[in-house]
This record gives sequence, structure tokens and C-alpha cells, in this order.
Amino acid sequence: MTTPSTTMAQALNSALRDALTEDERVVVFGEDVGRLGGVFRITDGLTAEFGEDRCFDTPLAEAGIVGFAVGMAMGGFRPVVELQFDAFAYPAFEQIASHVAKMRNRTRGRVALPMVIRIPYAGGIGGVEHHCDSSEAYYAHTPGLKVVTPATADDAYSLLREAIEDPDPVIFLEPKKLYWSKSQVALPVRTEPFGRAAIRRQGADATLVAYGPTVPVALEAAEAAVEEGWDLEVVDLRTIVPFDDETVAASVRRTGRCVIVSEAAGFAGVGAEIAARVQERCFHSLHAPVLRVTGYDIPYPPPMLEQHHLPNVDRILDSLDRLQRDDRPDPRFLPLGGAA
Amino acid sequence: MTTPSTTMAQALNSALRDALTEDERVVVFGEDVGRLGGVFRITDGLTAEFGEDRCFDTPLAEAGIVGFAVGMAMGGFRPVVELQFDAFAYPAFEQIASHVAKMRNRTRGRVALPMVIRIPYAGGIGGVEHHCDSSEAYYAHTPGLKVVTPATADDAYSLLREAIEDPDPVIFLEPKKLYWSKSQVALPVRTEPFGRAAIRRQGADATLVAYGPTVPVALEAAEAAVEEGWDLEVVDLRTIVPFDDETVAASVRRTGRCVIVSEAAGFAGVGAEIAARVQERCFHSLHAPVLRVTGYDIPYPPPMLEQHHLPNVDRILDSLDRLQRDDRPDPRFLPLGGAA
Amino acid sequence: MTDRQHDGGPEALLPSERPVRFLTDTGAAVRGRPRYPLPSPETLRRAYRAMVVGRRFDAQATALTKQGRLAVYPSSHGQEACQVGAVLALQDGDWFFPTYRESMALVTRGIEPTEVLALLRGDAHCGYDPHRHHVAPQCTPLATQTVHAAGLAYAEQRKGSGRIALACVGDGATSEGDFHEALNFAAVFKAPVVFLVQNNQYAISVPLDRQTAAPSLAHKGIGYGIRSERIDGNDPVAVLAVLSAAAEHARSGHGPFLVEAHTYRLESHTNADDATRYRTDAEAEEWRRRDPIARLEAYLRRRGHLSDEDVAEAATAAEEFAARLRTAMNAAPELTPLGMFDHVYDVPTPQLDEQRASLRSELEAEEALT
Amino acid sequence: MTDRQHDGGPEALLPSERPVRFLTDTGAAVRGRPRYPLPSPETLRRAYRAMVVGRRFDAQATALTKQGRLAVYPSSHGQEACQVGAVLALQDGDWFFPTYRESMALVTRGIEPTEVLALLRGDAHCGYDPHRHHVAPQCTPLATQTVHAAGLAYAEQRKGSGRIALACVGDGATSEGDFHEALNFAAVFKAPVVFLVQNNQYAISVPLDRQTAAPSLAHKGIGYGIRSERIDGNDPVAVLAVLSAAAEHARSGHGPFLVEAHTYRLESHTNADDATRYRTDAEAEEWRRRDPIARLEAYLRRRGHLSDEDVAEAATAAEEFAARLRTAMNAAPELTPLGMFDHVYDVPTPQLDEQRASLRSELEAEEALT
Ligand SMILES: Cc1ncc(C[n+]2csc(CCOP(=O)(O)OP(=O)(O)O)c2C)c(N)n1
Ligand SMILES: Cc1ncc(C[n+]2csc(CCOP(=O)(O)OP(=O)(O)O)c2C)c(N)n1
Ligand SMILES: [Mg+2]
Ligand SMILES: [Mg+2]
Repeated sequence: MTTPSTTMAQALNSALRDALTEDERVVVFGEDVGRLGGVFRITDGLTAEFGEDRCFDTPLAEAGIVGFAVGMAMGGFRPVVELQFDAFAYPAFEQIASHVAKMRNRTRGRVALPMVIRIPYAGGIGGVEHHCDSSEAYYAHTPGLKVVTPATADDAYSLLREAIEDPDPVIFLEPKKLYWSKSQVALPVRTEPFGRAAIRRQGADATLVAYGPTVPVALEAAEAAVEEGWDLEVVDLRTIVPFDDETVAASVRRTGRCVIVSEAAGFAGVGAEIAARVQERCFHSLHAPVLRVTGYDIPYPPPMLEQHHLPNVDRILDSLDRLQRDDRPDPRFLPLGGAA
Repeated sequence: MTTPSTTMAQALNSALRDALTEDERVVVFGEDVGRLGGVFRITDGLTAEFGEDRCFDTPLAEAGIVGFAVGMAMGGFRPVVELQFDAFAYPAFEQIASHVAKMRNRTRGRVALPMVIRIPYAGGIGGVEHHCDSSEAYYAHTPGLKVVTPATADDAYSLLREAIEDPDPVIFLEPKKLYWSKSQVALPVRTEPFGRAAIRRQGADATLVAYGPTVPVALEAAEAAVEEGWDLEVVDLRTIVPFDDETVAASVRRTGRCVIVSEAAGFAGVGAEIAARVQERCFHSLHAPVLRVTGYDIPYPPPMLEQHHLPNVDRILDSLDRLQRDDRPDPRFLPLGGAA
Repeated sequence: MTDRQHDGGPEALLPSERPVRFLTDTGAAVRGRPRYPLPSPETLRRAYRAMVVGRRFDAQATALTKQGRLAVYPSSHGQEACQVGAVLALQDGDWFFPTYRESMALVTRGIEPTEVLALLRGDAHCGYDPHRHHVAPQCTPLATQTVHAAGLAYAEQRKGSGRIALACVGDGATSEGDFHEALNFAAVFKAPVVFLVQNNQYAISVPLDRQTAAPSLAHKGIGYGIRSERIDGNDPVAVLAVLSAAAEHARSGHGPFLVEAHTYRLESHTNADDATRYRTDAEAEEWRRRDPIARLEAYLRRRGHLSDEDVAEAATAAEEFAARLRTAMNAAPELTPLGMFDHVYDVPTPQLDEQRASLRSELEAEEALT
Repeated sequence: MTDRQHDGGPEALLPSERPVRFLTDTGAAVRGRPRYPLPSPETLRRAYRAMVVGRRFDAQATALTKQGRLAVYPSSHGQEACQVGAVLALQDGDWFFPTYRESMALVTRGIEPTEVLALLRGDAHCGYDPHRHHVAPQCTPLATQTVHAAGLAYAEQRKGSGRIALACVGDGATSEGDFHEALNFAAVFKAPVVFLVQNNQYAISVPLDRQTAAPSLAHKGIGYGIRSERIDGNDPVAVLAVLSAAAEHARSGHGPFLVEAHTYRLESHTNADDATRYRTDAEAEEWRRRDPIARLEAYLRRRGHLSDEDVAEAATAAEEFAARLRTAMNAAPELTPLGMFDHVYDVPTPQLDEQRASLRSELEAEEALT
């Protein structure tokens, strides 16, 4: 029995289909998600299969979509909405920050909002401006939201199913450039739950922490680094909120070094949070500062320049040079001093 | 000659008045800024003095206010708009993130947007929900915006004047709870320019980094810490973007320890960025991890509970205990090992 | 309900040429055949009593701010007809979406006044159980709740519950983009929702003519294909008649309905505001003459539907209500700082558990000291 | 301009009962006295030529996507009357606020096609100088630029420049909150701005009846106190007549004007879209019969305003335009990666200088390798 090859887009489509089948409270809506099946075809065929009542187009207004979902969730449905691109979620920011994130807390648990906001995000597909933003930090900084971003097809399926089943609102960030990446997955599949990072590659010398679109880049860099004598561990966060301190800290305590790889502008991004947490928790195990390889602090550049903006293998390898392996005794041959 | 006592609110009002007087391109608008003088009276008297054309009320719509300001700035004016409270800036988020922040870059310098978005922000005044958010991270993470927050009356005046004169858009965050704090200032005054942090108190044992509403708390904590044998330095960032790496890093290299004090929810906040930068730049000078004293990762609580949420002197003092002064030789009496 | 609504032509969506009123300023019946059915005397008597109690409640709440028992209070004094009419036009299971100004409506709905006032006292963001009362949390981000109302109404329609939603919004809030999106979603999905704009002439200090250049706020409906009406919002009979018709319109599958009620807030925006900065006493005086309670009392008395005893009973009930409120608000609310960490998520994250534990030790340390 | 606009009654703000048209589908003059002045033959001849060139430009741009010279192209084939009419209705100093679909309008305005296409080729966010052409950057976040147009028009009014602004927006984008806020700000401030809604029946795949339940999009105007009109957007005479009247209305201090033009995009949303998924060929065929170029040609020829030579000249000009574009787009654009750090701020922050330096060494290292 060979496992079929599945793209992340197909896995997401299956997750929606299976959720719609299993739970009649689930409704899918947004711009162009109906007949067209979404501009990325993630909702392809759902209207045909489940009818207009379960998967439908809305007027073109993102605050409206999210606010309408809030109302439907209060009324017992489980809305899964699509906002078409990262920057086109911004019109819904007030609804997300002031209502979606806060409803459970402000009603002391009486009004829950089980809803999923799917957002195709980040760059690398030659999109024009406003179509490539890495907006995860805005959501991750807003208490009350869960923030999820898959890097593999099986996680895409499993995390989306879990997001839909979750009693809390979930911002589900789909790395656009991974939509068409294929892997061998037999669906349905359930991977680890929210809040557990995955070690995608084991290594002893340094930990690369990545999530969503940068996971494959980090893995590629780890392979390339072998030649330079580095044995790198790669951690895929999977969920930014809740954050898996345990896995990340354990890895860095083991390796003594950490580089975070993330596409977003670095300043005050999620990468900063990871760096801050890692040094708080692993200070005495660290042989070098925690470094970040991120997008620059610039508006996302035009398509023809994006390759220069995005974290790539070379840039990750360069960061290893700054991990000061040489100006200190090689930690692999010494007991770690003062490890926490 | 005694210097008069001035509140931050008065200093801001004077800054607006002086800017309106000196530059006829300056216009002030927003909700209730006209006849009422703003809910915090920051624009008090401006309509009476300069007329409806220079300071006026708008319809109640924040995206409209910011977008209208974009158009007026394109047309040669220098709009200074007020968004009434932190969470009520969120409806304008798309305009801010997708246009205000990006216009200069996307037009390759051809369209500048000299405009100021004033936002009374943060808590500590017993405001109900949605009136107390610390929203600086959203802006600081968005390249193209300058993010400024004064902690003293003279800075309030000087930074606001500079913001209005600046060729770039400035998010000007006014710590509500400091509006009525008084100090001896002779206006007009010009303090240090954007991008320079101020050392508000010199000390040798550890650096407290604060900005806006937490600066007075940090100073109070530093005084209280004397009793416990700590000589603390207090850095006031003044501008979050541009960030003054030089002053902050120099301070931490000197003291070897750093605690960041900020009101916002900690996760992926500006405090995380500061921690990440400090450990990147001062790793070999650090005797303990960089710590953060921040708001919790919860929606801002109801007024009667806010005292438990906000960083306070005790919590800062507690953090000092975690700076491991005792499990290591006291750095004040030893040369710093491996200082960068 | 008039025939006009199903006439076909788009003009049928426009509001009446003049605000609908059943009563003159002094409570006489307006001449001419009314275009909406007259509410029953029983309903009007209920409305009278609720307005008397509501006004007393409101005055008491304002007094509580002066004693420091309430942090802030946005009064709806002057808007009693709308506050009470909006609630009485609904059935029990229907949903009500209030703003911060609807405290009077919420007590009319039967929610405990202390629960209603929790937000403004400062001990909780929302003191009542929205699902129990079918009342959304009082909403401060303007117009945002109108979209929720559209979504909830659509959900009820999908469930076939026969329930509708009514969303309150102020004149100022109609300028927000969310109001536009709410009207549009409601219309496109034919959601059974009534939008009630209480046009009290001001958004804090900003008068209506700075808010809109439209002939009326009710003229916005046609741009969404929504049937609209404008009413004298200080005429309790008109409020009840039109809102009942609007509710019936929504309930019977005709989609949303927009009502603009002309009214006036007699107090400042909240106790923290100073209305003398932006309007004259004379203006308020004029509106005081259109007092909804006096008008309804005169009307009902004239028709023999209200006796001296009824009036006295309402006054007594109002005093008792206020007294109970005073007592209840004298008790300090129970505060549980550690509760801040509850309900951020269904199950707290490990990080929240850490933070909770750290606050717990702080509190224990403090306790040990005292 | 008709008298109707200054009539007083709010209904004067409503659009005509049927979309204004001067030409039948085949280009005959419509009977009856037109309510807007007829554009001059000279203007119509200019429009004809610009549409012919514009359509050829558009076809060439679509072809360039197939050759990989353009990353993406949203065609305005079918919308030539609006694209050209909107620009010709303006004076030189007036401001134009386009969406991503207005490439044809921008070349009509005289901007170099390579500059127009920079966004879609992917070498720059905006290839032209907005201040030089008085054309805002092509805008993708829907409806956001309508607010800018209101602000800019108000700025021009304040400066007494006599200039106006015209903002383009699609049928779908009218659902966004920003559109509502733009109309309202424009009306309240009496800003001289014309809003042109090109209702091409679809927002990507979503048809108009999912977008609105209104009698027409032009019926939105009255809700803001804005004079509104709807037109046959494939009738170049109607487009020019009504937009010129609208511009004159704005310029002469009467405030904003809203025009809804009924038209159709004959291609998919962009070359990346597949319109067969959501609409039929038959529908497109019907619209092809209302071809704006053929209609105007027929009309002008019949009146003797257009000769065979004129038609041939336009065709030649169009071919030359396309040829020049092909050549220009064959040259690879000059790319300066380090330029990414320019213009984030007027003066780069120290952090950006650091980041720039680090990219510079990367690039130098790469160069050294090759
Ligand atoms: C999005 C948003 N912007 C601004 C505010 C601040 N604010 C609170 S009430 C108010 C005026 C509202 O006026 P209106 O809608 O007429 O309601 P009223 O208070 O008159 O009942 C303003 C500006 C807010 N609460 N929400
Ligand atoms: C705020 C925002 N949301 C979503 C999108 C994605 N999007 C691009 S074009 C489009 C459809 C626009 O339709 P319409 O306004 O009718 O203009 P048309 O493309 O038909 O000219 C959508 C949904 C966007 N660009 N901006
Ligand atoms: Mg009002
Ligand atoms: Mg369209």
C-alpha cells in the first residue's frame, strides 16, 4: 500500500470537507469561497457537495465577514471563514482584536466563539504588494487568540481539524508558498495537538526554530550545514499560541545555540518573542546569543526583489558563523557549564 | 525666575498650538477635537484660536479619519489626527498598515506622508474595556511607521513638535495616565531628537528599560531598590521606532543585567524585541537573562482589577531577585568577563 | 403594517416624509389614519411603567457616580421611549444588542441592575449572562455589534427558531464602516434583524450635521435595499408601533428593517463629560417639553387607560427599584484577581498558568504581610 | 446639468429611473431630450481613439502575461468607455485614484505604459510619479483609496486650486466599510470628488446579487446626501456626459457626486483567474454586443464625425502603441536589491542601515563567487 502524494492545499480542502461532513454546525464562508472554490481553491467543490447553506460567498467586506461569524458562533454555528490574503485581514482587525479575542474573557466564559479565521499568508509566490504580509505577530500579541501555522500537509489537515473543533477562536495562517508542496500523507490523519512543537530534524550543535513558511528553508539549511560541520536541530512550532516552551527550551539546552528563522519583519515580530523566551529559560546553557534570521524591517518588496528579502539557506548559514563556535571551547566535548 | 508647573496634557496642547501657529499646513482633526477640545482636552481652545479650518471635528469613523489625513497629506497639508482611545484606532488599522506605513516606500520616495496619529493609550486610569490597550507593538512591528511615546511633559512637547515636523508618519502614543502628571517645564522646549533614549537615572547594577507609562514606575522601583542594595539605571526609550540600540546596549554592557518594564501583554510585545536585541548585542556582558515585567497575556482587565495587571514596583523588585546576583560573583567587584 | 413596503418600487424602501408620530408634544393623538397599527393599551401601560422605573433607575445610576460607586455612567435620560420601546417590541427569545447607553433597556429586559452596571462599576466586563437573557454584552467599540446582530439573526433564521435580533446604535456610530457592512450583510442574507438608530443629535460633542449630510439617517436603508422608517423617538406610541412592525417584518421573512428615532440625551455624554461646552440649555429645554413619559401619561389618562393609582404605583415601584439598587451597590463587589486568567481560553495555556501562579504568590506574600 | 439637482427635495439625490444612455446598443441616438449636455464631437473623437488604443494596450498586456513578461494582469477589456471616459472627463491638474484595474485609464492619462505596468510586472510597487501625473498609486486594498480621494479633494478645495478628484471603485468594493466612510466624509466636507463605480457585475467570482440587495449601487448616494446617477457604462457618450457633469458639479462647489456605470469585464478577473467556473459564455456574448467602441464608431460615423481615415489612423496608432510596449517590456527592468531599504523612511534608521549593509555584503560575496 503506497501512501498517496498530497499537497497542503488538498489536505486543507479535505479537512474542511471532513469537518463539514462530521459536524453540521460547521459553515464555511468568505469572498469567492463558493462557486469559485477560493482563489487558492482551498474550498474547491464544497458548495457543490454541501450546498449553499454550508459553504457560501459573502459581500466583499472583511470586518463584515468576521463580525458575521461572531454572530453565527454566538448562535451555535462553527464558522470557518477565509480572508483572502494577509493584508486583506486588516479591515477586520478591530473585530478580531476587540471581539473575537476577548468575547470569552469579557463574558466570563459565558459566550464562547468557536470559529476559525483562515488567512493565506506570507510571501514567496511573486505576489504584488499587500498580498505577502507575514502578519502573525499582530495576532500572537493579542491575548485570546490561538495562532496556528502548519508547515506540512499532514499538519495542515490535522491542525485545521483541531482548529475547527477547538472551543476558542483560531487564527489559522496558511503559508501560501507551501500550498503546492507535496508529501506522502494518508488522510485523514491526526498529528500532535495544539501547543506541541515538532522536532523535524535532530541535531546536537544548534537549534533552528521555525514555523510555517520557513520550516522547509530551515530544513534545507540544516542539510547544507552538515558540510560545514554543523549538526542542526530543527524545531517547527506548529502553533505560535499556545507556545511550546518545553520542546524549544529542551532543545536549546541540549544544543546551547539557537537561531530563529521567520519571514516577518524582525522588529517586534514573533521571532523576538522566541529569542526573549529562549534566553530567559536557557541562559546558562547558551554559548552564544540567540540570533534571528528574518525579513528586513521594510514593507514587503516587489515580486522581483522578494528573493533578497526572504530568509534563505545562505543567510541561515551566515548566522551560524556568528554563533561563535570557534572563540569558545566546542561545547560538544565539554560538560555544559551552569545548565539550568 | 521659577519654572512653571506643567502637565503632560498642557504640554501637548502647547505643542499643537505652537505648531499651528508656525506652520499653516498643520491641521488638527478627529472626533470631538473641535468645540469640546477632545475627551482629554488635549486640543482645548484650538478651534477657538485657529478657527474651524485648522482644528475640526469629523464624522465618527477612524478609517475615514486616517484615510482622509492620507489624502490631505498628499495634498500638501500636515494632518495631526486624534484617535480617541487605543482600541478605537483598530478600525483604522488597514489604512495605517497598508497605506500610512507604506506610501513613501511604494512610491519610491515620491509621495511622503508627513502626518501624526495621536492615540491616548494604555491603562491605569480606571477605564472600561477597550479603553486601556497598550497597542504599541502593532505599530512598532509595521515598517514605515515611527512610534513615539513620551514619559515626561518636556518630551511630550518636544516629541510632538518633532513628530509634526517629521517628513514621515508618526504614531504618537500618549500615556493616558501621565496626562495629569506635573513637572517643572518652561515651554517651548526641545529635548533630544527621535531615536535617542534618555537615561533617567544612572546606576551600576542593572538597567531598567521602560517607555511611556512605565517610566515613572521604573524610576519609583529604582528608588525603592536602593534599600535592597541595588543601584539601578533607568532608560526611557522615548521613541520605540527608531530604536536607540546604542544607549540601551551601552547601559546593559555597563550594568550586566537588564529588566524591561512595559504595560502591554508580554507575548510578542515590544518588550520581547528589547530583550532579543539586548541579548544579541550584550550577550557576553550579561550575568543573567534579560527579564521582562509586563502586563499578563490577558485582555485588559476590568478597572477594579487593573492594579493587579499592571507592572508595579513590587513586581520589578521581585524580578531583581531573579537576576541571580547571589549565585555569581558580584560583577561590581570583578572585571567583566568577555565583555563585547 | 402599511402596504407600502411590498409595493415593488424602490421608493417604498424610503422613510416617511416626516418622522412617524402618534402623539403630539403634549400627548394628544395626532390626526389622520396612522400607517402602523396602534399598540394595545396594555402594552402602552407596560411601557409607561417601565419608563417611570427606567428613568428612576437612570437617575439613581447617575447619583451613584457622584458617590463614587460607579466609575462612569452614560445616561439615557430623555431616551426612555426608545430604551423601553426597543425591549417591549421584542419577544422573550429574541436577541438584543445594546451599546453602553442601553442600561435602562437592560433593566427593562429584566436583568439585575447590579449585573447591568458591572461594566460601569468596573468589577467585570459584562455582569450578566448573555445567553440567559439573549442580550449581547454592552458594546463600546461603536457599531461593531451591529454586524454580530446580523450574523446572529441569520443563525436564528437558519435554525428556523423564529427569533429575531434588534441592534441599537447611535447617530454617530452610523458613520462607522461596520454599520455599513452590517446593513449590507443583513440585507444580502435577508437576516431577521431590526437596526434601531437612536439619533440623540450628538456623538459626544459632535452634532448631527457634522456626522452626515443625508436627508435623514433612515435614508441610508435604500442603499442596501432595506425598508426604513423614521420616528419621533420621544413618542412612545410611535416607537412601539414602528418597532413592532419592524420586528414583525423581520420575523416574517422580509429581511432587515432600519428605524431612525429622533430623540435627545438630556444629560452629558457620561458623567465625565461637560455638555455645556458644546450645546445650549435652551436646546435641551425644548426637548424636555417633548418628554416621552409625560406625553404617554397624558395620552393614556385621556383615554382612561391610566388612573391616579396606576401612576402612584409606578412611582412607588420606581422608588423601590432605586432603593434596592442603592443597597445592592453599597456592597462592594467580590473581586478575584486570579480570575483575570480565567476564560482567556477554554483551557489556560501553560504560559497563563505560569503567570497565574506568579500572581498567586504575589497575593499570598501580600496577605502574609498584612 | 439638469435642474433636478438643485430642486431641494431629497429625491433629487436619487439616480434616474433607468441608467442614462445616449446610444442604443447599436450606436443609434436614443430618443428624447437628454438630461445631460452632449459632449462635443471633438471629445468623442478623442474618446474613440483612446478606446481603440486602450483596448489594444490591454490585449497586449494580456499577451505579455502569457509570455511571462508580466506577473499578473487584470484586464479592463469591455470597460473601455469607463476607463477612457473617466480620464477625459478630468482636467490636467485633477487627481485620479485608480484601482489595479485602471491600467488602461492610466495610459490614457499619458503615463508611460512600462511605468503603469511596473506593479504588475513586479519590479516596483508603483512605477510612475503620482505627483507628476496627479494619479495616486494603483490601489489593491479595496476601497481604501476612496477615502484618500475625499481627503485630497478637500485639500484642493482648501487651497482653492479649483481641482477635483475622481476615484474609481468596483461593484464589490462598495461593500467595504471604507467606501461608506469615504462617501460620508466627502459629503460632510463637501469635498469636490467624483466616485465612479464600475459595476462590471462581478467581484472576482461573486455576482452583484451576492454583493447587494439595493435597487442599484447609485441608490447609496442619498444615504449620504450625495447626488447620484447610474449610466450605461458601455455607452461612451453617456459616460462622458455624466462624468463631465459630475466633475462640473464637484468643481463648482456642490460637493461629491456618485456615478454607477453598468459594464462588464469580458476577461477573467486576472489572467490567473478562470471565469468559466462562475459564469457562462452566453452572458459575455450579450455584453459583447454592447461594445463601446463599435457603438461610438457607429454613432460618430453616422453623424459624419469619423471618417475611414480616422478609423485607420486609430488602428495604426494602436498597433504602434502595442509594438512600442512589446519592445519596452522586452528589456528586463533594472533591479536594485539595496533599493529595498530606500524610502522606508526619509532618512533610514540605524537598524535599516545595518540591514542594508548586511545585504550589501551578501550581494558582494555572491558577486565574488560568480
Ligand atoms: C470605534 C469607536 N470609536 C470611538 C469611540 C469613542 N466614543 C464613545 S461614545 C462616542 C460617541 C458615540 O455617539 P453616538 O453613536 O451618537 O451614540 P450616543 O453616545 O449618542 O448614544 C465615541 C466617539 C468608541 N467607543 N468606539
Ligand atoms: C480589502 C481587500 N479585500 C480583498 C481583496 C482581494 N480582491 C482583489 S480584487 C477583488 C474583487 C474586487 O471586485 P470589484 O470591486 O467588483 O472590482 P473588479 O475587480 O470587478 O474591477 C478581491 C476580493 C482586496 N484586494 N482587498
Ligand atoms: Mg448620539
Ligand atoms: Mg467588479
